[in-house]
Amino acid sequence: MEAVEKSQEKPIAVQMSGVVKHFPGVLANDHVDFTLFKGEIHALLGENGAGKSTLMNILAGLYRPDAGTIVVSGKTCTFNSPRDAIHAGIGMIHQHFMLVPSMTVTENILLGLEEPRFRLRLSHYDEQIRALGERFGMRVDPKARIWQLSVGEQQRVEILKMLYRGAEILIMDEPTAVLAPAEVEELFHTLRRMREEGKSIIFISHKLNEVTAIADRVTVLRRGKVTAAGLPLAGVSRAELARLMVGREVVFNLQKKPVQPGEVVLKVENLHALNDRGLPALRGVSFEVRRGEIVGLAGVAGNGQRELAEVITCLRKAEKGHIWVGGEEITNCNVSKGIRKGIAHIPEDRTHVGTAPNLSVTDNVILKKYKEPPIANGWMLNQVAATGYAEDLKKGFEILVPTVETPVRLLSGGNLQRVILAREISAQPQLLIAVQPTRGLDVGAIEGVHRLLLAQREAGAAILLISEELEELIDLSDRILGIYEGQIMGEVTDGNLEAIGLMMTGTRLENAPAVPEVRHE
Amino acid sequence: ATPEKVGEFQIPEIQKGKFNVAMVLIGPHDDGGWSQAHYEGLLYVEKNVPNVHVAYIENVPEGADSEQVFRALSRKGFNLIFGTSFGFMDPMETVASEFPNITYIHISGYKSNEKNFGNLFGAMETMKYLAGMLAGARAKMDGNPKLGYMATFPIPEELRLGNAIALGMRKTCPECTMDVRWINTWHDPVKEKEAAASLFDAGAQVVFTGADTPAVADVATEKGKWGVTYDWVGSCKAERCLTAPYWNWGPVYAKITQGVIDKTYKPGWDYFDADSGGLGLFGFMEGQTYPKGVAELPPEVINEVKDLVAKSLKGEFTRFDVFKGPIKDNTGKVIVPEGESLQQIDLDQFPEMGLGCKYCMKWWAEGITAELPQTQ
Amino acid sequence: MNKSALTRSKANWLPFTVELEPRLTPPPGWFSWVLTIGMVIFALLIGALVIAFAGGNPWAAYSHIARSSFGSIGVLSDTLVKAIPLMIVGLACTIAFRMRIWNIGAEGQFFLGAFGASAVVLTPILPADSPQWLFILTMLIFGMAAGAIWGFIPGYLKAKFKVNEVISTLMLNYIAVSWNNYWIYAVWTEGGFQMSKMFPRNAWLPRLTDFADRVPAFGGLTVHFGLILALIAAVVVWLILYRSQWGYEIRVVGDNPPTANYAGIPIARNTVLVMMLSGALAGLAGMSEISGVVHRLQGAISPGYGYTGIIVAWLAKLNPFAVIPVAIFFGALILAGREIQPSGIPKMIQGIILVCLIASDFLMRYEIRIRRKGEA
Amino acid sequence: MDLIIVLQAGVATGTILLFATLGEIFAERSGVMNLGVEGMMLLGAMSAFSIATRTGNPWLGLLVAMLAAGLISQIHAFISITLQADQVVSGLSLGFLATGLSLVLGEGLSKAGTITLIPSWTVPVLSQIPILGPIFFTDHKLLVYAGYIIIPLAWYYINHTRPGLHLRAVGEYPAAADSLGVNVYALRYLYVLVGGVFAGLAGATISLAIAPGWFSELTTAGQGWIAIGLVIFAQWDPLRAAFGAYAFGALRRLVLDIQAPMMLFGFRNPFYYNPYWGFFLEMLPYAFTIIVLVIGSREAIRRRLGAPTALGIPYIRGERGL
Ligand SMILES: Nc1ncnc2c1ncn2[C@@H]1O[C@H](COP(=O)(O)OP(=O)(O)OP(=O)(O)O)[C@@H](O)[C@H]1O
Ligand SMILES: Nc1ncnc2c1ncn2[C@@H]1O[C@H](COP(=O)(O)OP(=O)(O)OP(=O)(O)O)[C@@H](O)[C@H]1O
Ligand SMILES: [Mg+2]
Ligand SMILES: [Mg+2]
Repeated sequence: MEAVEKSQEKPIAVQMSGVVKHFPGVLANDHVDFTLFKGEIHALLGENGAGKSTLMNILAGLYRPDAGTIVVSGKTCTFNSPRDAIHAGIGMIHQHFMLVPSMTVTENILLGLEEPRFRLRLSHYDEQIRALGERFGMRVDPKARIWQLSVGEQQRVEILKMLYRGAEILIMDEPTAVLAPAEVEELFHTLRRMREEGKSIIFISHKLNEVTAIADRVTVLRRGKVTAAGLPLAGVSRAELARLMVGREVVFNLQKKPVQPGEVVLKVENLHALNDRGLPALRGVSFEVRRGEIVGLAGVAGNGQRELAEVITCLRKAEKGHIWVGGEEITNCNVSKGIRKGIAHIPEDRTHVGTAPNLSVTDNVILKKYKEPPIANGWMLNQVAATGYAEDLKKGFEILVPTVETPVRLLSGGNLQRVILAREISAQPQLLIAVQPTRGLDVGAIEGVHRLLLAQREAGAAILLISEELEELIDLSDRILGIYEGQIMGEVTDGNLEAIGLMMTGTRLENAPAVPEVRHE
Repeated sequence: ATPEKVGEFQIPEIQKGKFNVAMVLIGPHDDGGWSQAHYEGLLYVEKNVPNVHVAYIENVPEGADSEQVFRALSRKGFNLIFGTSFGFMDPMETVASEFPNITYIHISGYKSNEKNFGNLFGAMETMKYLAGMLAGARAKMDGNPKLGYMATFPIPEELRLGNAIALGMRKTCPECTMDVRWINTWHDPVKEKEAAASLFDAGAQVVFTGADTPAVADVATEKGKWGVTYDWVGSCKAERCLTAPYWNWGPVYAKITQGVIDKTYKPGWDYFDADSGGLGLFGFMEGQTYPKGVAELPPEVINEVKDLVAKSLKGEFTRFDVFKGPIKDNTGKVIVPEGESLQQIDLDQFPEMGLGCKYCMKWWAEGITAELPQTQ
Repeated sequence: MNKSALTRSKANWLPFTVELEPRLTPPPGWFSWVLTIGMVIFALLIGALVIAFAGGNPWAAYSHIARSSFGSIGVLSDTLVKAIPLMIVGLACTIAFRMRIWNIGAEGQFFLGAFGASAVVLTPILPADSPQWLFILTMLIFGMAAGAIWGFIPGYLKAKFKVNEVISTLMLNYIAVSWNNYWIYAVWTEGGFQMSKMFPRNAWLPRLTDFADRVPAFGGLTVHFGLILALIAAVVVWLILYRSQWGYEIRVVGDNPPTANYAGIPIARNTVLVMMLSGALAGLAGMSEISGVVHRLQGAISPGYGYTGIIVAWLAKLNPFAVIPVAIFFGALILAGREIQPSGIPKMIQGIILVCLIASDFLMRYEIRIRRKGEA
Repeated sequence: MDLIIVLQAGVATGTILLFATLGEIFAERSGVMNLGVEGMMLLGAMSAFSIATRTGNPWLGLLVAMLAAGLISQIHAFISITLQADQVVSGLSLGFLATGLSLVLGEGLSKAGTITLIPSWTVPVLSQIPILGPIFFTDHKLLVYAGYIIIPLAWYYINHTRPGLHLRAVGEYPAAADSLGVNVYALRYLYVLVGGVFAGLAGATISLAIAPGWFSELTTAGQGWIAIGLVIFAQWDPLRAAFGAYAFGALRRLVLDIQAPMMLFGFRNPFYYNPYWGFFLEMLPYAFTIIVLVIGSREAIRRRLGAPTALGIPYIRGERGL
């Protein structure tokens, strides 16, 4: 293998050609060709919904392609199940970790193996796994149960799982999305180490800086089609990559009217909150949002953005600190009071939180209005008014749907997002919390959403925009705050990318609000 | 044993031009006990009364459901309808008032309307008494003078039969005692087995059942003790079945059916004794041989029982001879003084039913080691 | 289901492939009903096969079922009597299932409703000569309250401790039966039997037959005022579900709890309230059965209405008005099935219908695509 | 009342519950709740008895019972796994179907009379142990002893073997298992089958050993439902299931035996003077199951012991997460 490494002509590890995959209503992969060399880190780049995960799920044996061939190490393969792919040396680390929370690390790693034949002597395997981890510089406790581990540790388990299977080809679907910058560094370290051992790695991301930092070559997908196949990264500009991804120049120039920020609408002071696992997620957050301004919150996923949005919208309990909206304290109020106070919320996960999939468009748009006349009528619901309201929104927000009685589960992502936006914005909120409002939307839809947000700003709403898309933040926000590990790192008003990057990686800017040491409760 | 052909279902319908008789059963027609005895009585009617067509409905719960079933049968035009469980009484009374041209015979109750709703029961206590004599002798012979009585509900009927057993037992085995378990069901074979086991495990040598199935004898066979089954002539098959007091409804039913056809039957309250041919004690009737457990008994006991059976068939030994003073209850109190006998109303009434019984059936006879059931 | 999982089994020698795809547009409104009716017919065909296999004549069986449940005014009335509790329990389940609360406990709530209503008569809460309207109103309130309490317990446990309601309601069914039994056997027993005394006439829901002296045609028609209660309940449930804010909340919580939470809808409170309403409705069914049909408290008041109601609700696709015809259909099956011996046939047909209908639900979400080989 | 006798009888009748509960544990551990246990038991009881009367061979009856119940369980598997229907409704309707089928096919069987039963046996040495000997090793049906062997095996299988690991994974997080090549669908079918086979065994245990005979629906008399409750009581653990099953069995018997003695622990025995108090005793196991549910719902315990996370949720490959 060493010899092969050194030769210029790298051998091909995986060759996918003409891969087609249909989903009902979408062509997720449209004759995709993809070549992976041995011993390289190959980035797969693309917008949301470009088909990256689908392509890799096919390679990992989870989906069967409608057409196309896969050749692994010179052999044509048909994968009927992940088992076949694993046999061929392909391991995939999914974006959502495929780990059983109640089981130990070792049990998770042994899952699906043919060996041991029957009896499971865990202590024996614990040792093997510890040793394997050390070889690649990943420390984990084999006896720990998954739910006790941090996200970074869980990812290490995922990698170990594949290494233990002797995977030569490792697919990582957006591995950095959930990692803190320090953990990203550690991961990259491990990846390089594996490359040195001759493993091939496919690294999916839509983050250009990471791709340039770690990958050797890149394949770009756009709407299921390859726009750049195996481009060596050396010498490719980020602008060029962005163009390949999005399909046009990304010089978004929104017509942002200058608006004078008015009085303070949202005031957050020294806010503390825990995440789902009971660990501190917000650690003394303080900031303000005024009428008519958009404040962006930049940060790597998992640094407390979600918790912040939830605490402000009363979905999560604040452990400490205060929140005022429109001058009234709403700390730990209940959700419906928040809604009455004029807080609108575009949730991060629109299928899981934010819509009732089997209910109609009408039922979904009145979600926050059903207790107000004219839709409310005493204890009754005025169905006529509700339908009329839904029809109005359908027109006003250009929701493409046959009738307002259609269950929203049948809507496309963009239209679903429009339903949510229509509902939240039409309430004419004084405060709008928008979390990843354009995730998974296509470019046209994104532009539409941006326009709506700006229109709200002009209409005098205070908007807190939480996004991982820096371009979006820079385009829309009047001020950008950086959040890192539950603390505000500072504020940027001039769209200075470098400063934002610093904040996101944990550097505190001078203008950062001091974390009060003495708590005045 | 080969089971009957699977399937073969029937729907009760009348046959035009025949006299149509229907029967409503609380359990399955082949339960090996109470319901089967009635069912065979019905078949007897079909065979022995000319121009009769019969049908049955099984597994009918007491109460509202049964009322609807009786009404449905009446609407179909059956001429005579038997209902064979105590709880069918009120529904039958109701339906009888709606269909004055149809005759209803209820088994084991006490109501009748003197027009088209009659009641029928028999003096099973006589046979239970005789079986009690055999059981007492058996327990004595086996050196374990303990009996068990698996009773269903604390109603006068069950107390009456239990007391009859105890009186018989004391006759052949004065030192014998009898334990009681209430199972609160007529038909639940699994529960019957458990209760029987409970009695055996608590030391009983012979256990009587008041419920519908021969479960008690199966358990006895397993435990190497003795069980006394009930209701149906065919119920005493198990190896350790001592005997079975049973009903022989055929002749009684045939007589009533003929009477209804001839318009000579006057629905009222009928209570037959052994001389009607409606009662039997397994092993002692014509054509039967003694079961193993009886055959081993001392000949004088066998002869005594045989005599009494013969007398009862002739009408010389009746329920009033069974409950003839002096009778003491299990607290030592004299219930029926010397020279007196319980009257019919005493046999099937609790004092709180308010129908004016003098002695009433609310006591446990001497030798029964149980508290009186608490009712109201 | 992912395509690959379903089509894996497809045969390779066929000239076409059968594929299932999730529907992207909802099927037309009539589709669901056509499918349902088609499936019922299909199920009846399978049932016919089994009947034939078991030695019966399917055609005779089915025509008999039709005749003895819809063949005359009289049997129609009986069918409705059976359908009334099914309707009300079906509605009880509908409202709970709409919120995705699996109330398997309608049976227990039914018993408690019967208990509560009986307590009015037997405790007694009202003197026996109270006017009928007062009796019925009080029994209604007590029955529903008792059912509501029985619904509150699992509702509260689910809201507060996330206790799985399938199990808790199931366990409470058994507790309810034991509870009722205690009262029937020990406190309200009539003469030791497992039933209370008959309620006074004033405590009966009016029946058609009660007006027979004025309209002779009503004689023997036992369909009672509970039918009106059931229809009112259906309208109320429909109003709640589709026309009220609370019903809207129920539907949102049922569809996606996180969204309900996000919209400020109190899930815990609604869980408790819906379980209480569901329990109250099941209790109403118990009250209506006790006061309209049985007229006394006893053990056998439900041939599994609580469980059949689940099925009724489901087959009615949780539509309160559809519950009415579905309940009538099942009422007919129970009623006519009772007459078929052996008594297992109707139960089996119910089972087959159910299994077919539940399986067919799949076709509401997926469409079958038959593609010729080689086509994309 | 002799407590040893009560416990001995409890072990015997508890064996029925034990088998049914173990089967349901396997099914639920794989993520499929099957509420049709009662019906499957009935089918098992019926076919076992039917075959035993026809052939005179109870062991053959046992085998056929397991096959029959296993076979019918696959209807539920198909509807809930492949067609993704709701498991609650699907299980209930399977119960209806199986019950009806048993009643129809079992018609006429109750007349069959006495048959050869599964034999009893007293374990030579073990039965001499004081207290435990008479309770566990004296004069029990062979099936009861089979139960003793199956309990630790089931526990060991689930917790300490590779197939057990896969079973747990499929019930906890099927997507994870699937991504590693574990065939989620096949395993779920398999364990629903196992559940059916055990339910059939439980039914056969009634009709061939514990309460021999065929008595229509009364044969099982609701024990299938109790088994479902026991699964929760046992927190999906075979060892606790065994404890629960035997305890339930003993309680059933206790309700009868406690009517007998006049004094209980030096007090007047209320169950003697008023046997109806037994109804409150009957409530106890059910109330206790609910209490266990409440205790078990505490988050901390749930994480490790509680319900399989994916219980009741159809697995659809390609859908995100759980
Ligand atoms: N299981 C599925 N069923 C139906 N449609 C799907 C499925 N999985 C993906 N899609 C659709 O296929 C397209 C490609 O999705 P894919 O997940 O491959 O995108 P992606 O590039 O990984 O996006 P992201 O960056 O958001 O992860 C999308 O339009 C998506 O909606
Ligand atoms: N089974 C499915 N059916 C329909 N759409 C699906 C399915 N699975 C995924 N999708 C859609 O495919 C798109 C990409 O899905 P994926 O889960 O890879 O990304 P995501 O988690 O939404 O986004 P990100 O990776 O940016 O966090 C999303 O729009 C998602 O809604
Ligand atoms: Mg993604
Ligand atoms: Mg993806």
